[in-house]
Amino acid sequence: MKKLINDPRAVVDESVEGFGLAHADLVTVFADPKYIVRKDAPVAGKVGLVSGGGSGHEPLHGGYVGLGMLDAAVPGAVFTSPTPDQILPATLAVNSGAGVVHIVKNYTGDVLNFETAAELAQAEGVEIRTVLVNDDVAVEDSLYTAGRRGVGGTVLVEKIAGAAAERGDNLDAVAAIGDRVNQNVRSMGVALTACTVPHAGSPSFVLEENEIEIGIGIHGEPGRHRIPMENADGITDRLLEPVVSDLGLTSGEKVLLFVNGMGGTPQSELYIVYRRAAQQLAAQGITVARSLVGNYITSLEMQGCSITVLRLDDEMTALWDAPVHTPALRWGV
Amino acid sequence: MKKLINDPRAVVDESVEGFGLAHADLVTVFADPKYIVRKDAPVAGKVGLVSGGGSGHEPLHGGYVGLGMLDAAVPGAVFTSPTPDQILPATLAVNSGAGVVHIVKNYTGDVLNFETAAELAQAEGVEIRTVLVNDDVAVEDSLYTAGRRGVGGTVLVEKIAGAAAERGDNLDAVAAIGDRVNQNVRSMGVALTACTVPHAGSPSFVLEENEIEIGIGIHGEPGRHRIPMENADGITDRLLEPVVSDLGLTSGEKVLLFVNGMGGTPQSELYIVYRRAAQQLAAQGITVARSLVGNYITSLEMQGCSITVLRLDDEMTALWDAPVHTPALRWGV
Amino acid sequence: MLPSTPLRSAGASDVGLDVNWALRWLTLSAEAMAEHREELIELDRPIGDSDHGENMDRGFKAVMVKIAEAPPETAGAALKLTAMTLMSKVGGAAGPLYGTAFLRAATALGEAADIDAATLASAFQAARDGIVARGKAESGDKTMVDAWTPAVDAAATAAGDSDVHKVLVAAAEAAEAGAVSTDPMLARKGRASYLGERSIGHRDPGAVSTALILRAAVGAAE
Amino acid sequence: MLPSTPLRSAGASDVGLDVNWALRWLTLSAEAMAEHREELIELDRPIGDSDHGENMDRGFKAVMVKIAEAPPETAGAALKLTAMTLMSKVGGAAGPLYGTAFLRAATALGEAADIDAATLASAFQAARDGIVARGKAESGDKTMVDAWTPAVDAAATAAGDSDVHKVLVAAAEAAEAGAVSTDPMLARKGRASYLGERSIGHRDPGAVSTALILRAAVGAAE
Ligand SMILES: Nc1ncnc2c1ncn2[C@@H]1O[C@H](COP(=O)(O)OP(=O)(O)O)[C@@H](O)[C@H]1O
Ligand SMILES: Nc1ncnc2c1ncn2[C@@H]1O[C@H](COP(=O)(O)OP(=O)(O)O)[C@@H](O)[C@H]1O
Ligand SMILES: [Mg+2]
Ligand SMILES: [Mg+2]
Ligand SMILES: [Mg+2]
Ligand SMILES: [Mg+2]
Repeated sequence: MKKLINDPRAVVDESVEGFGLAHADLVTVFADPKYIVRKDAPVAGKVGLVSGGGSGHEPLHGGYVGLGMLDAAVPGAVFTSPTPDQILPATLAVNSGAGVVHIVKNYTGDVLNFETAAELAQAEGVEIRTVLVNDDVAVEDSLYTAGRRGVGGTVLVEKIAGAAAERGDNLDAVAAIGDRVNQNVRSMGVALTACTVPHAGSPSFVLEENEIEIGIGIHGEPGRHRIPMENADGITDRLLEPVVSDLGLTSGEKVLLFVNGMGGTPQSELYIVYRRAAQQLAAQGITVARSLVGNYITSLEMQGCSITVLRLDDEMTALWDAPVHTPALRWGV
Repeated sequence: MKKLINDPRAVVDESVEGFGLAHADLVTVFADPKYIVRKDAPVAGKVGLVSGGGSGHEPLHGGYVGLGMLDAAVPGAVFTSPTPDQILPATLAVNSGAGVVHIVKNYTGDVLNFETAAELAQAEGVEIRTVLVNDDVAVEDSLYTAGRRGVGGTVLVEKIAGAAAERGDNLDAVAAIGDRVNQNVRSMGVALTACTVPHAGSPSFVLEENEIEIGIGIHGEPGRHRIPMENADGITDRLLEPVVSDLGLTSGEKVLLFVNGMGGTPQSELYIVYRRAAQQLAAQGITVARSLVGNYITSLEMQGCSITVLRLDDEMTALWDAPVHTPALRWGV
Repeated sequence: MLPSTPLRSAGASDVGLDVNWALRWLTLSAEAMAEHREELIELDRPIGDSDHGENMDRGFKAVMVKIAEAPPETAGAALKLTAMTLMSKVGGAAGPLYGTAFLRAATALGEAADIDAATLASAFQAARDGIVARGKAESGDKTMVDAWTPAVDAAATAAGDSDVHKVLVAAAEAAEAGAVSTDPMLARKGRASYLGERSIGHRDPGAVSTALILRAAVGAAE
Repeated sequence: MLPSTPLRSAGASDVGLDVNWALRWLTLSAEAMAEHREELIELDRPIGDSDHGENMDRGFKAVMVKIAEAPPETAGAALKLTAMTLMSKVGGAAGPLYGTAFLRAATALGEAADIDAATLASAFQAARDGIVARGKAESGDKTMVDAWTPAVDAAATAAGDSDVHKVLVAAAEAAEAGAVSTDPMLARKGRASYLGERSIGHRDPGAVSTALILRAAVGAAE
């Protein structure tokens, strides 16, 4: 394991501290319990947005704290959900009285910890709504399992719900638009290499030189199928097809196409994947109206990518275009 | 070699094509000869800015084409300088009559190819100035060698000279501010792992599990020293010290601190490096007035980072803050 | 894989369990988490995300610190402190689940200075029910419930003899067997469920940590 | 490492070189670049950026296409077409340097239908001077100049005999020895110079490609 770190157990502490120093104009970082808050929080009259999860997915979530997106982010240990004693103060810090939306990726740990924090916050008089993100088509959705994971769609939920909160939507409306994004977004990922959790010290799984893992999650957890290496176009087709069919996209619809890097894959390769995906969508009569390409929700240094497609309507498009000013996503301001 | 590519020889073609599709609102991509031009080029009355170099350093340079930065970028094969037959049409396409500045990283190949293109452009009546970037303190500067390489400082030269051109500075003034940035910027990098050039098929050098390469360039060319792995703080000190001392920074000065990822290193690690660098500068009474942390000039999937420090004055600071709207850098708009 | 702690032949069958037992239990649990940290990480690697050992070790280390700062005066208070600490330090799925388990057990113990066999068995039952209430896993879903449920059943049966030591041993042995029983299961809850068929053939890390904790409870009574 | 092409004993010492020789030279050069692509990449790996073989192969393949599209009528025209193509297809340091070399050589040949020994030697001289003018490397800097300079000197000496074949052989042999001579040199130009002392003990890839090209010129005259 070769990493630019000091003590493997201090990785999150030191990284978040550095993040706070680099973005002191946008965010305030609290060390213990650890959470990151928008500089001007709570914003009077505005619904607060809090997300969080295990660390190792940077820029998610801390990188999305700021105008037009999250009010607070709660980083757990690497790949480990944060705890209620972090989520609660973050929630209280961003509550202006208009209530707080928790954006939670659907993992047992995240769900349980946010659930507890929500109960505690409600006990303190804060109205809470929870938007659960579960966009990963690699996982079969079922009442009898933990259900689909939240992956790339999370970034889009945070941006669009964040814009709704910023324009003054009330608590239920912000939660509703978050849910609407979640219902219209699907993702699927691939790993070319594994990643190494600093405190674990060795890779989360082993891929042979000629193997890739289709349907990878963002925690170095294994995917659904392991197949021999293919070229970029073939891999892209494997990721895109289930996304499009699960969404039931048809000719004439407009989408946002998001090609996300897992952390260790160069941007040039993401554009090769984007090219194929855009061509395939075009061939099906689907218009790519908005695009996002880059490392936005990662798995440490994993090589690979995910493809996320969001069915757009006019309101979601306008909210996507609305100004955002965070460490990792910025436009219109 | 596991990469998200199709034909190793089509990597640049397909990647640039995907880039053009994803950013069609900002850039126009020409395929043969290959170059990328700002959508609204030539901008009447504005000095044109052209940069270029081998591919594999994305988002450099294509990602910096747009308002307030480059007018055109010329991508060569991976790690190979582009040729005059690309540079010339790019130069002509962005010439509004106010002349064109070539921003050239100091590598023999880049210098020679841009030199030829400049001659040809001048023969067609276009006034050319060249800003040579050579900020890498890992390489000893000498009249009798190829001199220092252009690395991280290039991004800052492109941003600041781009802002000067955008505000209407004339040809000599734009070149002068570019030179001023170059004179006040220094960088040094480290590799934890090597990268693999697609057409070469195997890593550019071999680092043992416990070795790192200090003073790495951005082409997978070996650095100056190979040392046993150290922790992030130790590595940061090794990179920062020569940068600060070569710049002759003293207490009371203001700087821009740029921690750059080589492509395969997670953002969380870059912030650990940033933290130490910011602390060390603060301890020396140097104020970090501006920051940039992320993958801005890369070496494919290499793991590692570089530290760049720019001594700021008020004008450079204002030009840094000026609006920019490119695929990879955007603010104020 | 599980350590088989040599048992002292049960002697003081009429002796109850007090706060000192609870503190020894937590101390031995913390030692077990530290000692088995790697093993739990390795179990979590193929069907999870390689953090269970790290999470549990971090959590129980924090419990030790809390106990040292303000030593609790009853077994119930000790378990409540443990619950709050695990809840805030473990994270992941295991944190809220174990947190709830210890909280419910603490409530079941109440202020009792001396825990008899029936109270002990009902505390285990409360712990298990708390986990099920939070995590909604059923038996056979390949989770820590598959260690807790047989442990609770065995404890209830053993409680008939009114011998706390027998209750502890029965629970620990059943939990250990329960952990082993997860090997062939197909995971339907937690992170392992994403693997579908590929989860078969691996032991559930949470079931193993449960067995370790219940085994520590035996050691604390020796 | 360098191929030693078996030489036919020089016979037609009074026969000059024409456009067909030039086209064969370029064809054999293209073949050599394809054949030695990997080797040149490997030479460029430790002291460069692993692309010299790829660059040269891409460039000479493009030369072959250009020649097929519009076959040049004189040796000078063939070399000029080569120069322009290498300039636009090779990139890196080698593209402009070889481009300049072939351009200067083409100028030196002029319209000559038949190249005599003296003209040939002076064309080599012009090529070398072009490289030095562009790249500003001196002998001993560990670049292609260390193959070209001995080749030019040997060609000048051999030209005294007015035997073009001898001139070609002398140039090729001297270039090959020159390439080998770069092994112990410390690089002072090009990418290898960044390595300082660590460049010692490696052969310069550009010097090797120069030797291959000059060896192809011999083969073309056989
Ligand atoms: N819904 C659930 N009900 C009961 N136990 C569960 C549930 N989900 C997960 N677990 C337990 O939690 C363990 C994993 O804990 P841990 O690795 O610390 O958390 P995470 O899965 O969030 O990384 C599993 O081995 C399993 O025993
Ligand atoms: N200044 C120079 N003068 C002469 N030859 C040079 C000079 N710089 C580099 N070279 C030659 O170019 C070769 C490298 O070519 P190539 O690998 O294609 O380009 P790059 O170094 O740009 O990757 C070197 O081996 C050397 O022979
Ligand atoms: Mg976890
Ligand atoms: Mg090169
Ligand atoms: Mg886990
Ligand atoms: Mg090279």
